[in-house]
Amino acid sequence: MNYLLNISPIVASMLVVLLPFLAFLMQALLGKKFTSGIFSLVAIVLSTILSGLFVFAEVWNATPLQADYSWFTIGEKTFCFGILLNNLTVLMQFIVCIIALPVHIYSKSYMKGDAGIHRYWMYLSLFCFAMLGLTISKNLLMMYIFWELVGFASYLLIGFWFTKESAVQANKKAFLINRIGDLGFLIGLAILFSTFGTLDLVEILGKDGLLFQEVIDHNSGLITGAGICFFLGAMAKSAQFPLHLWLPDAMEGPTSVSSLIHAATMVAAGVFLLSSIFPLFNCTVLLIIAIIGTITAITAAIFALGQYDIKKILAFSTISQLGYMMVAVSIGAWDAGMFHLATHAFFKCLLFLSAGAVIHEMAHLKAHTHQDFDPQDLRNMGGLRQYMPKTFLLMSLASLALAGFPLTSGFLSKDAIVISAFEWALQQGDLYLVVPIILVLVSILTAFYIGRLIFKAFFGTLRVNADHAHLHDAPKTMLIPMAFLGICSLFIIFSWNPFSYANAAILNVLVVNYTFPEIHFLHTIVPVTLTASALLSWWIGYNWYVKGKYPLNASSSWIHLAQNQFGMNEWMMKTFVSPTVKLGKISFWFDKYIVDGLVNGASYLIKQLSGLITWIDKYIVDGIVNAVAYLAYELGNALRFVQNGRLQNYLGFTLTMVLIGIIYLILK
Amino acid sequence: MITLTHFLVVSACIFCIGLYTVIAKRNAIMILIGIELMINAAILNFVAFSKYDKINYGGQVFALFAIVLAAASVAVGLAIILNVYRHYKTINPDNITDLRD
Amino acid sequence: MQDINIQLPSILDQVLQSIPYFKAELALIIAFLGSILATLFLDKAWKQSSFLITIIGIIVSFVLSTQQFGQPQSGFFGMLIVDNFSVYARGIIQIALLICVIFVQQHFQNKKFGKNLGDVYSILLTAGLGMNILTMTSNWLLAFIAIETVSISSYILVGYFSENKKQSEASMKYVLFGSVSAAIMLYGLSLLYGFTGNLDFTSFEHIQGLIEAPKILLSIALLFMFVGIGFKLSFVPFHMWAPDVYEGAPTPITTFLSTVPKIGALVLLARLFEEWTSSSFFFSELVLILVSVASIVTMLAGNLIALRQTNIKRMMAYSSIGHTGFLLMALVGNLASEPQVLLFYITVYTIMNLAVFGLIDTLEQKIGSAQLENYQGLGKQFPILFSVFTLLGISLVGLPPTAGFIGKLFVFTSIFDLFQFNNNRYYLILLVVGALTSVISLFYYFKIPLFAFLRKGEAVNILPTKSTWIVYIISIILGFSTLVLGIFPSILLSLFK
Amino acid sequence: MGLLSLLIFLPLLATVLILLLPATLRQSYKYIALGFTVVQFVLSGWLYSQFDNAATGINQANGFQFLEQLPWIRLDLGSLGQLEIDYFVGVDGVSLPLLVLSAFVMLMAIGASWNITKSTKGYFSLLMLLNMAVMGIFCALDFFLFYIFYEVMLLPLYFLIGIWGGTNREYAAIKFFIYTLFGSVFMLLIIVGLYFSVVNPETGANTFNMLHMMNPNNYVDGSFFAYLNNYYEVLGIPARMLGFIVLFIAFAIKVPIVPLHTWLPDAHVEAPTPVSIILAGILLKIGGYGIIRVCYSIFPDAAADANWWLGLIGAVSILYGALNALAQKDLKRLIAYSSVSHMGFVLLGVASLTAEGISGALFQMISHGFLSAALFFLVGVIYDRVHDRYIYNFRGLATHMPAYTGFVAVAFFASLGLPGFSAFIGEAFVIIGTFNAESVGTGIPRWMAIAGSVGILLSAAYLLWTLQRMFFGQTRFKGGEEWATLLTDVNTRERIILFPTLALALLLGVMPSLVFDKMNATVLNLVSLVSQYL
Repeated sequence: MNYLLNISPIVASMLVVLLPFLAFLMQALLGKKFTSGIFSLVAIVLSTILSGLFVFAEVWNATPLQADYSWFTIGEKTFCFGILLNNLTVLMQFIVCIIALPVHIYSKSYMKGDAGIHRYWMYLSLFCFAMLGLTISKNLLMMYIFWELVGFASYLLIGFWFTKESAVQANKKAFLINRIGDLGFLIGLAILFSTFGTLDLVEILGKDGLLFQEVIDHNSGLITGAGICFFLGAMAKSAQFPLHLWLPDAMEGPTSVSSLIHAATMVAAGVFLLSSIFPLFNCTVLLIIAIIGTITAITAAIFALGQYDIKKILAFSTISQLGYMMVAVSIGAWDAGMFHLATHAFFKCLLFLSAGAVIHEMAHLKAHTHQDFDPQDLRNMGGLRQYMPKTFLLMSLASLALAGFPLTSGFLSKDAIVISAFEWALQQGDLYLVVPIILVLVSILTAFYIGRLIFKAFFGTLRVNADHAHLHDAPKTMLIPMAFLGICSLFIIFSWNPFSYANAAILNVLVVNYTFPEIHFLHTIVPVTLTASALLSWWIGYNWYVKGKYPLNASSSWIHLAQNQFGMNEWMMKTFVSPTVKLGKISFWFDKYIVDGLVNGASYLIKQLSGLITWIDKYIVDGIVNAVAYLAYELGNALRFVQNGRLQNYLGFTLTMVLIGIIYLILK
Repeated sequence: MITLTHFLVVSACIFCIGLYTVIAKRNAIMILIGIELMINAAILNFVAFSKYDKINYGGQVFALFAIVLAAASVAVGLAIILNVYRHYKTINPDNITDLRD
Repeated sequence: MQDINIQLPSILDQVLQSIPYFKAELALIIAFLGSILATLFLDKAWKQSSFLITIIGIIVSFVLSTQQFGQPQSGFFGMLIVDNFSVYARGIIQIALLICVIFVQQHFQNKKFGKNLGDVYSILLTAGLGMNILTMTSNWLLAFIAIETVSISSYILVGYFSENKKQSEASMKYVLFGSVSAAIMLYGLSLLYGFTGNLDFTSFEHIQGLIEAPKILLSIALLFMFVGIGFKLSFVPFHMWAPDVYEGAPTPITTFLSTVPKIGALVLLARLFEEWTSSSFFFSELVLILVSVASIVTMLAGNLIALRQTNIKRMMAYSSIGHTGFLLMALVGNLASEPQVLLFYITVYTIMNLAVFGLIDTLEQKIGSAQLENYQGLGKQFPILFSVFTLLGISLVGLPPTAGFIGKLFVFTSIFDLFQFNNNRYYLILLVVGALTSVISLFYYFKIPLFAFLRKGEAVNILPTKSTWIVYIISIILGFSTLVLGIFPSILLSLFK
Repeated sequence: MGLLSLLIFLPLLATVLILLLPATLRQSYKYIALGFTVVQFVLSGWLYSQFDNAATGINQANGFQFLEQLPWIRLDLGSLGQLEIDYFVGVDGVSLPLLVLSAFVMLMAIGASWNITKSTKGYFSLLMLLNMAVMGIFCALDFFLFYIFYEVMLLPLYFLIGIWGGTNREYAAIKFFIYTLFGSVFMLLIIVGLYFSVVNPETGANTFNMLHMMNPNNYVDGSFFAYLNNYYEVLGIPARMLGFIVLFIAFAIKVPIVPLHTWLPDAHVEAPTPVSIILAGILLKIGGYGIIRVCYSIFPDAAADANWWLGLIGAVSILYGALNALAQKDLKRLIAYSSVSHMGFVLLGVASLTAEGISGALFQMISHGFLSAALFFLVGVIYDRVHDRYIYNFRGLATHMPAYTGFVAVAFFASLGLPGFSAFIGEAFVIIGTFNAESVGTGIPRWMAIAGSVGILLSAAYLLWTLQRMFFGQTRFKGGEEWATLLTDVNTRERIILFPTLALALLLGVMPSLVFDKMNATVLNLVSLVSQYL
């Protein structure tokens, strides 16, 4: 027994990865007959326990461990199965486990009764395997393999309801856009391989890694190219502008999947990748990352304003938050990025699960009342607070975290990023200030749109006719995981000090040397500003979305005030909200028709091109071949012409030939 | 004085006449006659050249053999043409074109 | 007169001494006389007597000629050359002739017509005689006589039966075309004689005369001379008669025409070519160019026209024209190598053609047609026959593992050797065209399996004829021998050492 | 009789046996074929297990294993020299995996032909004949022997396509034949040229031995293909380059490359499923094998000069094939074009002249071997049932035939290069190797690697699109209810064939060392052979 408990972290981490794979295999072999998903559940529970007790606890804040097992040799180069356990990787692995576990439990009742449930468990386990494998890969080739497998699992899960046309379109789109990123990754690998002759992370990026040897010019075009390529990979996976298009569409998948894959873990893999290979990036690449990250953050936040689909709002929110993390990486504070990744994973997962609960109920309502409405549309909701108080509570908590309200985990991590960004910008120069300012703006917008979601969904009255009996809180198997995630969204999990990220455990362990000095006053002013602006935006939102709907209901003494407020709202709406919403709509339109149109246009163009090439192939390339054959045939036919059966023509022909021969010889 | 050149010119003329007959005449018998003319032109050449070949008289021998062979092939030719006539009721080669591409 | 009287005894001595060298041909002559007599007297008692005599004559002649192996001699004042080359060639001719005779016998034995088959045997023997002589001579006179012997015999063979319109037409075209060619050749020979005063084309005087001759007239003379040989070999542009005659003639006669006469003419041309191209004068270059160009054009024309044929005999006529081009290429290649390459190719060609025509004959007897579309779907009915037919097609194209491939390989090899030796672009064109036409030829040779195997057709009624099986068996054996020779070419090549 | 001879001539024995058995026993033909193929497969597995990984192969006879050398034709051709043709067979790291692959694909093909009813005697005997030729090609080390097997291979294929093919089979069969023959007759001329240029150092005779042809010391000075004192030019092209080009074209037709590929879609579309399997699984590999074994090894100097163009052709083939596949509406044609695209990687990898690239190319050949075979088999499954392959005639097959869809999805994802499957290893290392080429200095620019990787993207596009169009969505067939009853899910026989194939794809994807270990020494030797001329 003792022996069993003494498994080394390496073995444990391998088990963590392999258990879900085993579950996948079992589920695949058993197929339809087996719908309970018990294998997947047990696997993820064990994985979580192992990861927590034997990996995270052992390695966290201790010496990194690594192990190599020879995999194959090609030419003179040997590739290894490598496992790298350091603070970063064990953290990531643990996060994945700890998120995946509640989602699994949640799915148990959420997906109950679905015809393809056996596939669901199979795919989910496959995903967990790939994601967990991704986290601890030491070799970039291995990481690439898991990287693509993750995308593959995501493809399967998005298209889970494959009879739905939109789902099938969405998964194709997701896979193809991810493929673009994968190609970037692959070319990045090729560059690294041709520069260093190995793909081992430690050999390249470790303390005396090849990267730091003098022969390597860190600013050479090749290294820049590699950085851009890897970033391209991260862009696709982490849905950075303009490769973010697949993520909103990916909401076609089951909500539990969205929460795990498209909110908490897989999309964060890009950030994780960039953090792992951070030393590789030079200034040029980092600047590009910063720009892209900022653009992503702001555009996605604006897009979120214009959405009515509850899941799409969350999807855009995810994109926006990923932009935050990218900025964190680009300014060198990748630890802050990872911190935000961790906190974001919890509260965003919770948001999705709550949204799932809401959608679940709305869908039930739809089924019971035989009405035709979109259960995901905010405009059909309202007043749900009364029917689903626990869900409301949890979702509000998550929203607060998302908005970065004090006492939540989001507050800490967001502050960490924004403050670092200010510090970085001040050091770099004035123009760079655009980045933190936009981040602040995004933060305000974030608070606003998430407030809007909450207000619209949970306040007011239900906007569809309903037999109220059918609306109630989610069952326990769904609520418990949500509650767990709710607890994890609080500051205490990450830091004993609710107001300063300086005490956050993650930041203290992932020691990163910032290139910029700490500026103290920012540490108070930024949180205060952010919190205040969030409150302000909520107040506006509350007035606008909740109060604004009851102007006539209030007592007369309040009317003026209400009217004033209304007037203010009007003003607000005219000068701020309406243009913002409009901008949101316009930019969504832009996103949908221009950016997405470009994608569609490109695919249209490629289809046309392929049509053209096929035409060429058929008529020109093959045409030439057939023409040669035809020519030979016709030449033979022409020669046959002489053979007309007339003897004297034969003689004449023959003698003419002789004559021509004679003339030729004479003239020669 | 009749020189070798004269013989050669005459034989060339006969040869050409024969050739013309072979190609132009629309009658198989006439073609045979043309062939005879061509052979005779050659024979004339042989005999004329043979004057300079005192040792072997190769030319004259050749001429003799050629006459014999010509006769033989003409005989065969005539027989065959007769046969053709039986089948086709014509000996105009232009009308005998069952075998063609 | 005095001179002659003195010379006469020695001349007679010489003639008498030379007779043994002529044994094989004498055997043929005796068989010829014997078969005529047998036709007249014995055939009434026993139908096959003339056939038997013919067979025996050919076999005896074969045996006698093989005895001359390894003893190069010349007789009749150098008119007759008995060397190994001619022994090989005559061996091939006689075996081919033997098979032709059997084919003829099998083909006609069931037919009811008023003519006597014995005459055909005797004529075949004379043709064989002519061929034999053609392989043994370097003298224009003898060559001309031999050619005419073969030609006249062939005319008769084609025209003898006159069963239908087509046969008579074929024979007329043959005789007229042949005679014109012979006449032109004769004129050309007369000019050559005039330039050199000598009829032996290997002799010093002859070559000396050619060197001194006026170029224009020499060109004319050479071209005229080529007309005659071209007719016999049927290379372009003297090929026009071949398709019509091959199609019109009875199949066994076509078999004969497409094989035996070509061998003799080719041997003659080989001797001429070798003798004349070994020096570097105007006429030798001319001969080389003429043969190369003829070879290239013949390969192209023959194979291209064959693409569109629907009658298998006609198609094989064009195929044999194409192969003539290849034979000419082998002849050019003969410059680089011992005659064994040429002989090998001739043998293989003969085997292939005999077998193919044997199969055509068998099928003609069975289904009464030589049209390709009538072969439709017959592959199921005659699987072995068409498998062998396909094998022969492969061999004719020149694909491994058949003898046709080895033959082509050797020819390419020898031409390549020449090319490597003097970098003449004609050789390169020969190689490329030779390779290219192999590809083209695949198209039409594979029409046979295409129709037989790939297309579906109704089962045909087999005509009630007996005893085509000898032809069939011979063809099958010959067909398989191409496979065996393809895998073990040494069997044949070691014979030609 | 050595193991290799046994491997080569076992099928011939089967052919003879099938031909001799009377038609009343026609049910036994397929069992005979199967039995012999199984034995062959076991034999090849034995060879695999006995193979010494350290053998370097390529140009040294002692680097080959299971060597057999028997004098076959010895002729004195007078002035043409002593003709020396050997029965000379052996395997090295390049040929061994392909040999095993061939045995495996043959097994699949036999399995796929289980339901053939039309003249089974001819069918199975031709199949076995083809089997012999293919094995011979991969083993032959004498150029003459190689050529003979190479040509012999064509005939059975012609008949297999021509007799058992689809509606337009005559055209497809002859087109295939003519295309290949066109390449190979000119190859014959080069073989002849090589024969004159190379002498056997032991006997002094001219030789067809490929290993002697790979040694510059065996060339006669001043001969047509000599390394030294070679002034031969044809149309301004030096002789050695000419030889390389002609041989390359001969094999490239088989690969096939753009623009010499047009026989492939036709042949595939018309061929019966088992023949498609063999065609894609084995025959295309012969092209790649020939390029490595013949073009690069015998003409390393010319290869070093020409490899930019080869890389270009490879890159063009990848993109061109993929774009064409995108536009196809016939499923089989789509897969045929995808073969063009995937085989482009082989060419690109070989041209890169890096150990990674060439290994990747070889691996890609192996992987494409059974993946394309599996794909064609899968097409055959629905074609057998409803005799239709038009993509738009099917919709929502996933609900109707779930197991089939599962197999298709796995096969599709495997061939679009999903990690974990073999195609990924092949393609990734071709890309990595090609990218590395510029650093090593083999003359292949990096953009070709990027172009190749775009091909990977496109392959995902057309395969996923097909998946979406045919398999997902609501079930709807052109043939309506009738089709719905005909389209039954994969049966046990089909599972037995598909499962090991896809499992193998997975196995090799996870453990590429199974192949790489065998070929590493050989590939390194090849690289060093060619790169000395760079």
